[in-house]
Amino acid sequence: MSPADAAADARDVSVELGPLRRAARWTVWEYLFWLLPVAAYFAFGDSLLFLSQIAITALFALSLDLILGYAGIVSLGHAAFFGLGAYAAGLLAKYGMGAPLLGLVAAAALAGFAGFVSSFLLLRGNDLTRLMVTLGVSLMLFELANKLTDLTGGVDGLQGVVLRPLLGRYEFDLYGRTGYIYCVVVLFALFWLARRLVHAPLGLGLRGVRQNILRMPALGVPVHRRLVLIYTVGAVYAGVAGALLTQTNAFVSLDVLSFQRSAELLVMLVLGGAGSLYGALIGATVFMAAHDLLAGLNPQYWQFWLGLFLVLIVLFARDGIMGGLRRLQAAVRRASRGSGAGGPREADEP
Amino acid sequence: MTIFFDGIASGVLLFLISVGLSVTLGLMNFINLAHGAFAMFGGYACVVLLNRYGVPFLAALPLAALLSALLGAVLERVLYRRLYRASDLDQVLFSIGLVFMSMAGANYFFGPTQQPLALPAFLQGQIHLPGLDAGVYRLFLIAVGLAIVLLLQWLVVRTRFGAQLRASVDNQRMARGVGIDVDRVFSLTFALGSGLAGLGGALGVEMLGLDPGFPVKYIVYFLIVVAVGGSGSIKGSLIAALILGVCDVAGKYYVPQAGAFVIYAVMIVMLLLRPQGLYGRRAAK
Amino acid sequence: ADLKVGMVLPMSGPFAAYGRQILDGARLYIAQHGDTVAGRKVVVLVKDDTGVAPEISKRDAQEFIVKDKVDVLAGFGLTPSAFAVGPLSAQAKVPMVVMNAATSSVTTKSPYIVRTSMTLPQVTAPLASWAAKHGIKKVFTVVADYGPGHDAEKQFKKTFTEAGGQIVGGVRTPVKNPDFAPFLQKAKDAHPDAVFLFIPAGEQGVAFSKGFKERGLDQAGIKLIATGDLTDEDVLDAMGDAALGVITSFHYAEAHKSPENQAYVQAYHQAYKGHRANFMSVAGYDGMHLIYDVLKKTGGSAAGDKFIAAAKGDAWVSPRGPISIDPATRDIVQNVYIRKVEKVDGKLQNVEFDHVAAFKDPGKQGS
Amino acid sequence: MTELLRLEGVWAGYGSAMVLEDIALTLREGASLALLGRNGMGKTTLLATLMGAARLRRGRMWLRGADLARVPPQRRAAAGLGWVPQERDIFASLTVEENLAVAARPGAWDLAAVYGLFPRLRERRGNLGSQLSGGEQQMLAMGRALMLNPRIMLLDEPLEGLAPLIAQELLGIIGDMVRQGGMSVILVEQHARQILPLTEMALVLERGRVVYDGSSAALAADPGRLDQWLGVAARGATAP
Amino acid sequence: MSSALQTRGLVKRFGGFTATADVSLDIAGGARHALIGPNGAGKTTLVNLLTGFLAPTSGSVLLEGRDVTRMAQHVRVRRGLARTFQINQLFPGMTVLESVAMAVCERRGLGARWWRPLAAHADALGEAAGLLRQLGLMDEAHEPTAKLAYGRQRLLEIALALATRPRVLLLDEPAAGVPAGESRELFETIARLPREVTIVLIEHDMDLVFRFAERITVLVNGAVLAEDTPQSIARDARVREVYLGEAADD
Ligand SMILES: Nc1ncnc2c1ncn2[C@@H]1O[C@H](COP(=O)(O)OP(=O)(O)OP(=O)(O)O)[C@@H](O)[C@H]1O
Ligand SMILES: Nc1ncnc2c1ncn2[C@@H]1O[C@H](COP(=O)(O)OP(=O)(O)OP(=O)(O)O)[C@@H](O)[C@H]1O
Ligand SMILES: [Mg+2]
Ligand SMILES: [Mg+2]
Repeated sequence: MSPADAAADARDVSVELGPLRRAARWTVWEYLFWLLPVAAYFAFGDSLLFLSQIAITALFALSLDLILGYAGIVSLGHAAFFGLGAYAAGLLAKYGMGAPLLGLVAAAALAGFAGFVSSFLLLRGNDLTRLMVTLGVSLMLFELANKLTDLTGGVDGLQGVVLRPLLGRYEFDLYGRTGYIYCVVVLFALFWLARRLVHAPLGLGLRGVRQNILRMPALGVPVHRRLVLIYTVGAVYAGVAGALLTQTNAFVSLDVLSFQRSAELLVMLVLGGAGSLYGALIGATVFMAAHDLLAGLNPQYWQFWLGLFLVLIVLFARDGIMGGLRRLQAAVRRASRGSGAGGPREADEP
Repeated sequence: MTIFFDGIASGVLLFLISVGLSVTLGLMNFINLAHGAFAMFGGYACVVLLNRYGVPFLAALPLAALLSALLGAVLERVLYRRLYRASDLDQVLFSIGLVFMSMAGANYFFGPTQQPLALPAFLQGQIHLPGLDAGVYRLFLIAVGLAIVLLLQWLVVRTRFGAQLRASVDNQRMARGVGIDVDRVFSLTFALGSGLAGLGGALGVEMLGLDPGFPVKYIVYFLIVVAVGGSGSIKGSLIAALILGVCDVAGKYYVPQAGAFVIYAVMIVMLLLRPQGLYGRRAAK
Repeated sequence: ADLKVGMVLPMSGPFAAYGRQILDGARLYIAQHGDTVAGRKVVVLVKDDTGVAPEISKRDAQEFIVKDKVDVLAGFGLTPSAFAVGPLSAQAKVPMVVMNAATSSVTTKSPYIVRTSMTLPQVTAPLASWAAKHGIKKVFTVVADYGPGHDAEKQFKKTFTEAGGQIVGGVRTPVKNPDFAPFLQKAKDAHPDAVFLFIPAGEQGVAFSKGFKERGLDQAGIKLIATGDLTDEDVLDAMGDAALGVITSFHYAEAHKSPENQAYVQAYHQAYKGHRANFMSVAGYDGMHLIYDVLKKTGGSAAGDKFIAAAKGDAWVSPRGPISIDPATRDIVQNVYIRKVEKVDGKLQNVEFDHVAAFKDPGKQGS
Repeated sequence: MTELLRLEGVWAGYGSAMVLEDIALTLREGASLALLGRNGMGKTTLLATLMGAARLRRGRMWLRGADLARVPPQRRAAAGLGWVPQERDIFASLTVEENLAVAARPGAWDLAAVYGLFPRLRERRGNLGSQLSGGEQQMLAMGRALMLNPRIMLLDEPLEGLAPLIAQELLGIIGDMVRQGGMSVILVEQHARQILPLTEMALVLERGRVVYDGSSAALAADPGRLDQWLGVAARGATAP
Repeated sequence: MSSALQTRGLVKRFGGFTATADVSLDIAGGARHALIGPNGAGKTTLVNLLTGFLAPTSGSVLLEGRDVTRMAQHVRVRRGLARTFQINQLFPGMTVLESVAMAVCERRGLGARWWRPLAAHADALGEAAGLLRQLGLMDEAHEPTAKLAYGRQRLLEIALALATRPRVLLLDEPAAGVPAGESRELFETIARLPREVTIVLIEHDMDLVFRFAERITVLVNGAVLAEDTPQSIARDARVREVYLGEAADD
């Protein structure tokens, strides 16, 4: 026992834990939220391929949220892991190992390994530096995949991806029913894990890293190890998302590694609001839906309207949609209580 | 020797199209990913002036810069100003939104195709010296680049305006407290950054082409230069651009198989060696 | 019921010009020939796939099939889109008219695919033969470092060396490339008779040909030869006088001399002010022509098997010259022309001076 | 003597939160005021309101007869206010010398005079603001305000973090400024006993309201009230 | 008693400027040691060198007899060396309890646990709550740090350091910005720490220093000018000349 133990012996187990417990508990809103994909299955049965792509992108955004929203690592190259996962699953399926779950595991392993290795490049430097290093890594990977045409098919894409039925039983059908259910189940499972993670001490420590990375070592936190860990986890998630895309499309194209994909992902996450998990899901959904809707209405100039939408969001709802919702919620609560406190709880510093 | 010269010219071109960002991102700390949109605006302004109004090239360049600066000043007044205090991520989202709008706008007004640009005869061709074939336009770029560096270096480092700008970025409230007109300083600086972007865009049309995809096509290069040079350092940007240009050109000439990798590899290595950039004086926010 | 044609095209992003041109061509055909064929009203639906984003192409096509219940899929600006949608067409037995996507193997991805554009080997091989025959002994190749570039390089080398020519060197240039100086210098230092070029049309083509002149390669007696997409009428004006003298091989030129083309070009210019007719627009035009032909033959049915059976062997005179659909491969058979960029009435044009008639895609002979 | 600064019925705060309520005060040309109160009572907020950095909700302020509320924040320095904020707010990416010169206005206080007062700053003149020790930052904040050659110095706990020797010197300087009457001073301090002897007037804030407005000497002589408002009596005679 | 913290010939240069000039210190276990000196003398720099926040140009640091010069900050913390910062280094978006619980979890080796929610780690939370009670921060346990008044934030700064259960604690001007009344309470809390805990204090308020310290080191221009008992330091003419002035007159 260290000498200072005596000081802490004035333990007080009776501290009020209500707020902490509440933060970790599932709320009604969350249950309702997860009913949406179920409802969508019945409401939009004609667009299931699109819906599964939303689910995949949401998972991808979730993976970025883990590293950006919780650990504060800005990345403009997250597509690297997405792409690795996509190719891993695609190549396996091309060479006869088309069992979907096997593809997921392989993609997770490969992307995770790459994330682990590249995370060591990110330990020093400021945001801009990290942005550029992640970007550089992913661009080099892109060029590599582009050059290795024999392996990857280059810009023409990887063909001959043949998938076995899911669990040996469910074929991927033209309507995309199997694919959709598959994607949503994987998304939910991984979300659930991520949710546990961020409410556990690890998640708390990561928020600490994001808010004040200088102070953390002085509390005995091995910051580097934490960054490596979460970056690897993020890469695994991204890899799984990539594999899902391959499996629902039966095709891999070079653009899984593209800069545009990374950049768009960042936009989606920021749009939804970083650091709340749900922001990632909402951001991906809203962005893709808006994109699809606008492109449908105005195939040539939809970009203008999408851009306008983003600009307006920033002008009128800081911290993305989740930030806006939180402020709305706080306002409603204040109004209903007459007055009083209750600002946004997770108001991390800018 | 010719390769070295080409590398320098290529570096100066990189510098010219990025220096505006070095001002808005580096000095003002605004993550202005819409930099390329201002550059594109300058490019279109130059092309329109040349082709539609027959303005001579040497006059069209400063005019394009001026128009871009005006556009920058207006947008600063109505939009950017509200976002100085927003988080980095909000600034990213906002400026990407502007990029989308500008791309669609350019598509609407000018169509999706490349814009033609004919240089005046005296800027075409090569000068042949012993051991060196120097493109005239490349020489011209180098001259303009040097002029800009000297001008900016003087403005930012030697004048009180530069100090006032940095003070305003560091702490707006206090800058007002000591009597600095922060709004004016920001407007002027943003206009300067936009003007430089416009000038870079106009100068770049000849070598980079011009179509509505311009703002995203070269965004990576802008960012590389600023990151490697160090936020807020004009000198750093120039040196970074030169190193990148020379490495890129030499790499492509001598090891063409690795052509695409050279610039990224150089960037990553330099950033690992100097995480704050060559002349980085502080973390970007 | 209406005949729904679902077109998947890049309407935004870097390839937006392609999408617009293909669509313009297709719409021009409908405008000229009435919007009813075999008793069915033709309705064109368009979805934007933003360029190289096969998952979007696939989802667009899937929604066309299951939601809009289209009869025919059409468009496809880029190869990956066509590849991604191919299996869908096979699974749903929906005919798919490819109006650009130029990689040779596209038509093998579904038995219901038919192509009205061209293939890359198809326009590359004739250039190599022509060069070998016309005093060009040594060639330096410059191709973009990606699949199509590799294919073009391979095809050119093969045909050219078989015809007795010699490749004195070559480089593959990065797909994103702001400066061609080192490659041009390398080409110049190799002292070839000609440089064979294959890079994405657009700013790269413009930059390359400008650099070619600036660096004095033309004065050194080096010719620039390329596939015709380099001097596509759509970018030709942006290239300016730097393009003069470039020799290309291609299946269509705005300046092609035939009554069909004259009528076509005139109608096109009238319908779309300020735009030039090019190979993209013709592919869309001919694609629509094929659909009309087939429906007349089948009496209004667009069922996959019937459609393809009727399409096989279909032949007509297009603005580009006589063309037909190869019954074996469902690919297009057409004349390939050798052209040179010249000024005609103050406008840059690809002027044809030689051709190979009824040329089939050599890419499929090998496989 | 002429009136320099007058506040009437001032209510102010941040955003929608009100911190100051109904403040009134008058300051003659050349006079000095001790602004006292416990933590969080609104001292800093009052200075911030004068500088335009907090929101004036109600009431009026005049500086030499001119309506201060109409002067935008960036003009208040020119109007004669020199501010040494509590958190120092040094410009981190400017060197010491640039910090001093960036907004200097002509007058008795120039670089040489400030360096004379704080020789330490001369030694560190090339350092960036972010590379200064805590105390050096405090000196720099003071020097920067002096370089504006203001009519009123607003000093928010200027002695905090200064070594005792420097603190004594600075107190001396402030005393001189007050005595010579060239510059007026509003001085916020935790250590009331140190500054009451230097100032003529004192103002005590409690929960954003004025609870004492009168002569410093009278307040210093009233340990009971000092203890009640400021909790300083217990410090006894050991105060430095 | 054996020494808790030692330095040997410690030097730190920033470019051409020497902030720490050949400092050799020996601080005994359980000491109540104060570090004083003029502004810019290098006190904060010395703390930064001791904790590994800065790497020395030359020289070494020994913690309880073992050379830790090359050790990362967090390893030193795990070996019992903690500090507070002159300028608050807190987590503005976290509540007070969360901040302290985070530090406690880390010390208990729970920092990488990712399965059970924080609320389920009752022991750690209990300990964190104990610390808050000890520093009188219990009422604000669930307040976000950003909303705390400055003085309260200084207390949290200390609570975080205590959460690592240090055997050596370095306090850099803990009372700066804390009003007179509260700073006294603060020092009483510090004084109540177990005797075995070695405490090194930097402070410009001589009143507090002389009341608290048993030994004092005076730094000037990066070098040690004197080290002695408070009484002798107060009488030392050199110290009076460069630092104290009349402040030591009692
Ligand atoms: N930026 C701010 N936003 C909202 N409230 C604030 C802000 N700054 C201060 N306050 C609140 O205003 C009140 C007065 O604060 P002020 O800083 O004026 O006190 P003070 O008397 O200067 O205290 P101290 O002695 O600690 O410096 C406090 O309750 C504080 O919480
Ligand atoms: N990064 C740096 N670069 C250059 N000089 C520095 C740097 N950091 C500190 N200094 C200088 O080192 C000297 C020592 O600073 P330090 O913060 O240790 O002083 P201190 O004794 O804590 O003073 P104070 O009592 O004012 O807090 C100062 O003069 C400071 O200007
Ligand atoms: Mg205050
Ligand atoms: Mg210090």
